[in-house]
Amino acid sequence: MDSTTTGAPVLRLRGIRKTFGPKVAIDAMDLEVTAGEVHALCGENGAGKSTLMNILVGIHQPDSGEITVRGRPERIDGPAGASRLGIGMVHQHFTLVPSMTVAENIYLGRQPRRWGLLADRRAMRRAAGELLERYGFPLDPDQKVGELAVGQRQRVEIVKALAFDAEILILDEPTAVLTPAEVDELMDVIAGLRERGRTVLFITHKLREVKAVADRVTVIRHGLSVGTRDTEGLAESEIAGLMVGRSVFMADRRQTTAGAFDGAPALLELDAVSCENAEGRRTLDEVALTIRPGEILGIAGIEGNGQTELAEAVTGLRRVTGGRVLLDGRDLTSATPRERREAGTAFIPEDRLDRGLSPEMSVAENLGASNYRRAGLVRRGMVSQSALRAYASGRITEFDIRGAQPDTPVGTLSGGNMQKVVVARELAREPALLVVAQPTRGVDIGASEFVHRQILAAAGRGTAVLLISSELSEVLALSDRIGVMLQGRLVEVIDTAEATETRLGLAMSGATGDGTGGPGTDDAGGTTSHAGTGTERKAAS
Amino acid sequence: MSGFTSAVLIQTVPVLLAALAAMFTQQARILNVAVEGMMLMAAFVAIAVGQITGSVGVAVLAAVGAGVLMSLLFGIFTLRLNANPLVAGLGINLLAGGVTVFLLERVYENPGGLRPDEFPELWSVSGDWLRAIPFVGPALDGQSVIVLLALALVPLSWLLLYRTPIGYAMRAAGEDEHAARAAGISVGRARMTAVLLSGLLGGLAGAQLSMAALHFFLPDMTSGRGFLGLAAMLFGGATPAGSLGASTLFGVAGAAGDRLQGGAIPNQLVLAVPYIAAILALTAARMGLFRKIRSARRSRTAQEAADGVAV
Amino acid sequence: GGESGGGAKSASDFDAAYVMSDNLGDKGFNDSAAAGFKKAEDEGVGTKLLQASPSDPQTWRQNLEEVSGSGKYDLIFTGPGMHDNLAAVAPQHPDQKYVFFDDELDAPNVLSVRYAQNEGSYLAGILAATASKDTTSFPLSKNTDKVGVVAGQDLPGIQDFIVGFKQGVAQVDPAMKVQVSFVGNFNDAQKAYDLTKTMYQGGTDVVYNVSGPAGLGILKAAADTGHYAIGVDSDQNSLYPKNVLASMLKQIGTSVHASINQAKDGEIEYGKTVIYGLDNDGVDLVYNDALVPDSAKKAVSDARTDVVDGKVKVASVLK
Amino acid sequence: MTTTPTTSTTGPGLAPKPPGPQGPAGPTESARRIREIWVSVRKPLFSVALTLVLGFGIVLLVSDQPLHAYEQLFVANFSTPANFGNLLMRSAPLLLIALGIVFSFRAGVFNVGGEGQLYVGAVAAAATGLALPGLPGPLLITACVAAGVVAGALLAWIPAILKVTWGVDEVVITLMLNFIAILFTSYLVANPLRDPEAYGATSRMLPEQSWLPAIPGLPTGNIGFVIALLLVPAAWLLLFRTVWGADLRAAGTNLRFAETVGVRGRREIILSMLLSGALAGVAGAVYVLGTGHRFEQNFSPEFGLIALTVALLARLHPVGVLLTSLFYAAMLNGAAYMQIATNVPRSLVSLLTGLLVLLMTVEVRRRRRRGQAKEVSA
Ligand SMILES: Nc1ncnc2c1ncn2[C@@H]1O[C@H](COP(=O)(O)OP(=O)(O)OP(=O)(O)O)[C@@H](O)[C@H]1O
Ligand SMILES: Nc1ncnc2c1ncn2[C@@H]1O[C@H](COP(=O)(O)OP(=O)(O)OP(=O)(O)O)[C@@H](O)[C@H]1O
Ligand SMILES: [Mg+2]
Ligand SMILES: [Mg+2]
Repeated sequence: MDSTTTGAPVLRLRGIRKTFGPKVAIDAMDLEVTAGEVHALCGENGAGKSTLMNILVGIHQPDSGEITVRGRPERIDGPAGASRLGIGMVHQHFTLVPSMTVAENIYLGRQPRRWGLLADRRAMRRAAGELLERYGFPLDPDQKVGELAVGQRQRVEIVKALAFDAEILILDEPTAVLTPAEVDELMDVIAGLRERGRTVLFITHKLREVKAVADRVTVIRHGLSVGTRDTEGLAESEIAGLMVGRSVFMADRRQTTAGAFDGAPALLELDAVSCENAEGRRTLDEVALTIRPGEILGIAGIEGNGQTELAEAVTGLRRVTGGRVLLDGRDLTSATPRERREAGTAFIPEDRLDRGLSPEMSVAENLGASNYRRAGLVRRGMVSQSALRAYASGRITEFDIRGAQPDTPVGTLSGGNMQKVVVARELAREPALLVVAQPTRGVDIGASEFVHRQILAAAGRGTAVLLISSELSEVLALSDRIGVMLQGRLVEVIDTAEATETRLGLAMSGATGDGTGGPGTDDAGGTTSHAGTGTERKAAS
Repeated sequence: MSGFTSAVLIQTVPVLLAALAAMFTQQARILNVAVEGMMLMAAFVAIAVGQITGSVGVAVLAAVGAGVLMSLLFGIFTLRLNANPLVAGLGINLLAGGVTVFLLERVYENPGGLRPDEFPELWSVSGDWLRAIPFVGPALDGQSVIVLLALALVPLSWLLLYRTPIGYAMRAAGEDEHAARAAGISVGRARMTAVLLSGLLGGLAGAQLSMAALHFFLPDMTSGRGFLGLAAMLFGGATPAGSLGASTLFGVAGAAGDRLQGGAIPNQLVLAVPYIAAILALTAARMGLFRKIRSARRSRTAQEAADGVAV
Repeated sequence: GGESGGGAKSASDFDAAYVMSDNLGDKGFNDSAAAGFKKAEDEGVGTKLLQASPSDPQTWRQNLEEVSGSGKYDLIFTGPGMHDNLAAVAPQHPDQKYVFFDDELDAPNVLSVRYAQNEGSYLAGILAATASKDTTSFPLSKNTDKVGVVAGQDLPGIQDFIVGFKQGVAQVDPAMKVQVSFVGNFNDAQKAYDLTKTMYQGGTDVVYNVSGPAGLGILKAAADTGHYAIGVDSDQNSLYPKNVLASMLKQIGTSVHASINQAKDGEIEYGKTVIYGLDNDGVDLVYNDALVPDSAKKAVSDARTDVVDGKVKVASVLK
Repeated sequence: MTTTPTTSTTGPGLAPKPPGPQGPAGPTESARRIREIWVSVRKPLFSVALTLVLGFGIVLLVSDQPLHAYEQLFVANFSTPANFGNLLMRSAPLLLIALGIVFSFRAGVFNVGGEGQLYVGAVAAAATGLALPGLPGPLLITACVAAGVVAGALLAWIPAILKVTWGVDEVVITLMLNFIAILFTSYLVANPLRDPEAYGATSRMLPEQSWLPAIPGLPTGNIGFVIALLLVPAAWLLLFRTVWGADLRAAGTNLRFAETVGVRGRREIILSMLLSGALAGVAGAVYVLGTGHRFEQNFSPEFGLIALTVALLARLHPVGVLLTSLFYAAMLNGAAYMQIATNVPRSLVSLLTGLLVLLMTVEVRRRRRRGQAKEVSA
């Protein structure tokens, strides 16, 4: 199997069409994948990438079209069928059961049996251990998946997909939730798979990754393939152009001179703010920072180092156990989220389906939430429906929210367009302080660009911005200053001009190169950042 | 003492079976309020069939079959027709009440109940080995097979749930539908299996109720035991051992309540004891769980549970 | 039940309707009444029995209004729980005649019929206490000086049974204890069974069933544990012939049949109340002859004579 | 739709802009509304039709006059003013409880405790009426209704506070509280409130000035129904046209979202439950003041349970609740007329009700599927 000659299509799709009710998700899709290649799929949010891959593993059935696997036309009626054909998939949203162990997850739905009835757990554990070892993943087969970090979970997903000798592995946006170091490791894993003769189909919004690992790339737009190219010698801008049908502005570095905000009064000031979880462990440890009007403070860091807590502490969604939060000199430490919003805070949360939106409610109501009075939609105590609809239509046009009518339930929009709804709602508040977490996670380049522009524009109007992102390029592109979070502490704050990816990367990992950080990281962090933290501490006190 | 233990046991078993019934569906993420109706239907069929055939075995099988049939109906409505499980379950209960009285009225021309003059005795189990079991042994002696079966079903359902592929499938379908589907599990089938299992157990509960001691059927004779089972299951964290513990607690509350009767406390309040116990127990369990969740690493499902969005 | 299917009035020369606040099949009040109607029907009377959910007063009212307004019935019977409804409806139909069971209403077109369940229960108490003491004639007794009542719900009508029973027990032995438990409803036979078993385990010799349908559980518990019980409402002696000593009956069917015949003959005095008690066989204790020896019967019949003669007044919770 | 580069770098203004290309215009707007309503009612209508057909099949089996029976089921309700009044009185408690349920369900709280809240509302109204016999009518009625409101709301507050504080499942708590409330009220009516003159378990009769006046022309209908009717538009406005309603629905669909945009989710959940319990309490008070004139131990044929299905069949919409509760009331009362006029047994009605409840729910979730609807059982 491994020695399939290159050039022979292992997988061929012809005229695949898939509709959801009136919505055409995939129009007439053609795709050819050569055995042994790493094939990237790119396209805007909602272009139909995930849907297409779900068809390949039998989760969806196409309305029409033909799938050929190794030259034979096939009907794939479910993940089990796909697995029989040697197709495995790692989904965009993890498909692991947190309460089950790594081994149990890998063999979920296809456990080896004992006495015909019981699942043979010993065999599962042993086989899982062997698999993990074969792919070089240092994981304990008996550990509960719920206890694993995101990157580790993804490995479980990959092993799960490969467990039954999947020849074709589909990865749907595997890097969206990974840290830079984890992304690099994943790229190595993919390269390793290619060496083992596997075919990899790989969806990503990050063109750098396409260049780094893919042999060929197919771009999808509006459910149609707009072309397949060799990545060799292909410019990122060319892929971007294919994707959105125009050239895109790629935010580079923000052109502010160092020290431009020196001396300006702070809008947001955190004074040794701490949070604890119920076990008493500090998830946020005496964080001190200031942001001035018009300034963008970027926070880089590996996920789980207190960024979420920081955002929630500032927005009042998490109780702080120590320190003070000051907005424009006002002590808001014990203010509720509502009071903070009234005081001028806006928040674009990291997970739009979790905190950002109410999927079942309409676009208009999601846009209107918390803005009704502000936007003058309340007449005589009642929300004027015509005004609300007009308001929503205005935002939809202005923010180019695709596929949305005021009455459309937000949950049916694609990820990028959902994100635009959140951004539109929060910016409509003309906030004094904007807290943004992972603003472009899973968002296509066109939409990312748009969101970036909006953030810059808000700062241009004098909004102080706290930008949290695990995407170093994003932080570097937008921030005036950059702080790094490590184990709940803000270990370094430097001007963007002085920042490089390497320097930030080192600070993020505690300079030991060990992603999870070790006990010795404090000192190491100190050595790279004493200057930055020093000034910041001074500014804060 | 043995009298009390045996009273507790008798009161525990129907609730335990109902709890186990609701547990399977709960693991597959369906709140099963229909256990009450399944029990009622089974209780009726047990007597009706026992009267005709004179055979205990056939009667029990028929009762279980009736429970399964009701659960199938519940499953079709909730899983195939997307009915809200809460309302569909209450609808099943209404239907069971309606059908039993309707049949009593049309077939037996006695809407008040069905009491055959002759009814076969449900097999009971006794023996020295049984009495030798510490604490519960003497109380177990002479109990119906269903009582022993119910107790045996606690480890058996644990085995089914945590050690068999179908158990894995049900739990996965309940915990993360997408994950289950991606693993090639037919979520619909897994859930349906859970629902049918609950019908089986609900059927046993009904058979125990009408066949073990009474040998007759009365309309509404389940009197909320299915709901108590549901509460016990939730209190027990939807696990077999937890369900056993919680059902036993309710059994103790019930038996103790019976002994409080005739005392200074008004009888209506004594009768409320198991329900009050259920509320207190559930709250206490959640308070404990809540603390655990808050201290657990922040995962999304846990957070949802803490926020009371999910059960 | 006997239903004449809404036929026109001409189908029979006398038509009677019974508006219930419960269903048939209670093996008690309604079934007993239904037996009376059946007997009348066999004699050519048109009858219509209207059941209703016991927890739906609005339907009771609706049914009463509907049959009263239809003008089809020569006599309308109604019973427990209907006081307010009848009080509202009867004056609106002054030409319509009513018989009101088990309660009282002062209206010119209503005959009220009451049953002295306290008197019947008094006899049950005498028997229970006698059986408890006399262990030779009643070998299942242990002379524990304890008897009990397992009742359905805590309702005035049910309390009337209980006070009568207690008085009967006290008549035999003032020191004897009477334990009372409530099932909470009239359907949960298993609960009745459990409560009764608990009582027997606590040393009670005889339990009196005041639980309606659920009372079958009481009798079953007596049979399963080898104790005595006293039945109620219908003759339950044959259900468990080794354990049921007697049954306390309210002869509702008899009174229904009698009322219909009196009405046909124009002999009813509306606006009055008739009390069916021990003196006119409206309530009675029927023995299980295999279990109750003549000595015990004698004690009971002496007590009955005292009540009929007015020497003993049985207390009642009802006015 | 071609993609156009977004050039706007200026901040979005707050004033509503004139409607864009897809903005609604006059006639299309009303057409859209009509279509919307049709879409929302056609599935419930289908369920009703299906139930009626199935029910007819059963009546066909058991009755020799199936047509007459079915005619009675519906026509008799409208044949006399008295019958029509009965119909309204039957629907009043359903309507009130179901309106309350709409609020709690919209806020994401599955209040199954309507029955218990109804009972405590009724008993509180009765107790108040008996305690203050000297008050003039309007004042006494107000006091009784207020007592019902408070009692119902208090009972609903228990599961609400348990839910927001510890995430205790409200379904089971409200179910258990139903049993407790009914036992508690039966204690009251057997002891302090008992009418020693009465043969049944009822409270003493309330003073006559507390009885709700009849609707003119409908001797059997009282203004209790009018109260309920007026609450329909009020509930609709509150739910769909006020910011509070939007907040409540936000909390019901995604609590974490609600919290994030500054909705006081916990507060809205508690408020919705208080409102829900209060409305069930009003239903109890209306029953006592309007129909029973005293508290009767078993006065409810599971109004709380039926109201639950009314609310869900109505897709948690107040207008739908009005129509649906009238429909159910017609079914329930019609069944009684059917029994009087034909030989169809009463038990058929409970059978049909069960069937109806089941069939009705089939459509309920359809709409919840859009978006990542959280399941009831989740
Ligand atoms: N189950 C569904 N029901 C209705 N519409 C759906 C469903 N699944 C996907 N869609 C729609 O189909 C279109 C394609 O979605 P898909 O998830 O394939 O996009 P994608 O290319 O993977 O986007 P992204 O980059 O955001 O992941 C979108 O418009 C989406 O809203
Ligand atoms: N079941 C119904 N019965 C009668 N009218 C209804 C019903 N459902 C909706 N309508 C009408 O349709 C219109 C649209 O409903 P509205 O947008 O107010 O609520 P909805 O769409 O039901 O709620 P949601 O916010 O959950 O989508 C309303 O004006 C209402 O009058
Ligand atoms: Mg996708
Ligand atoms: Mg996406």
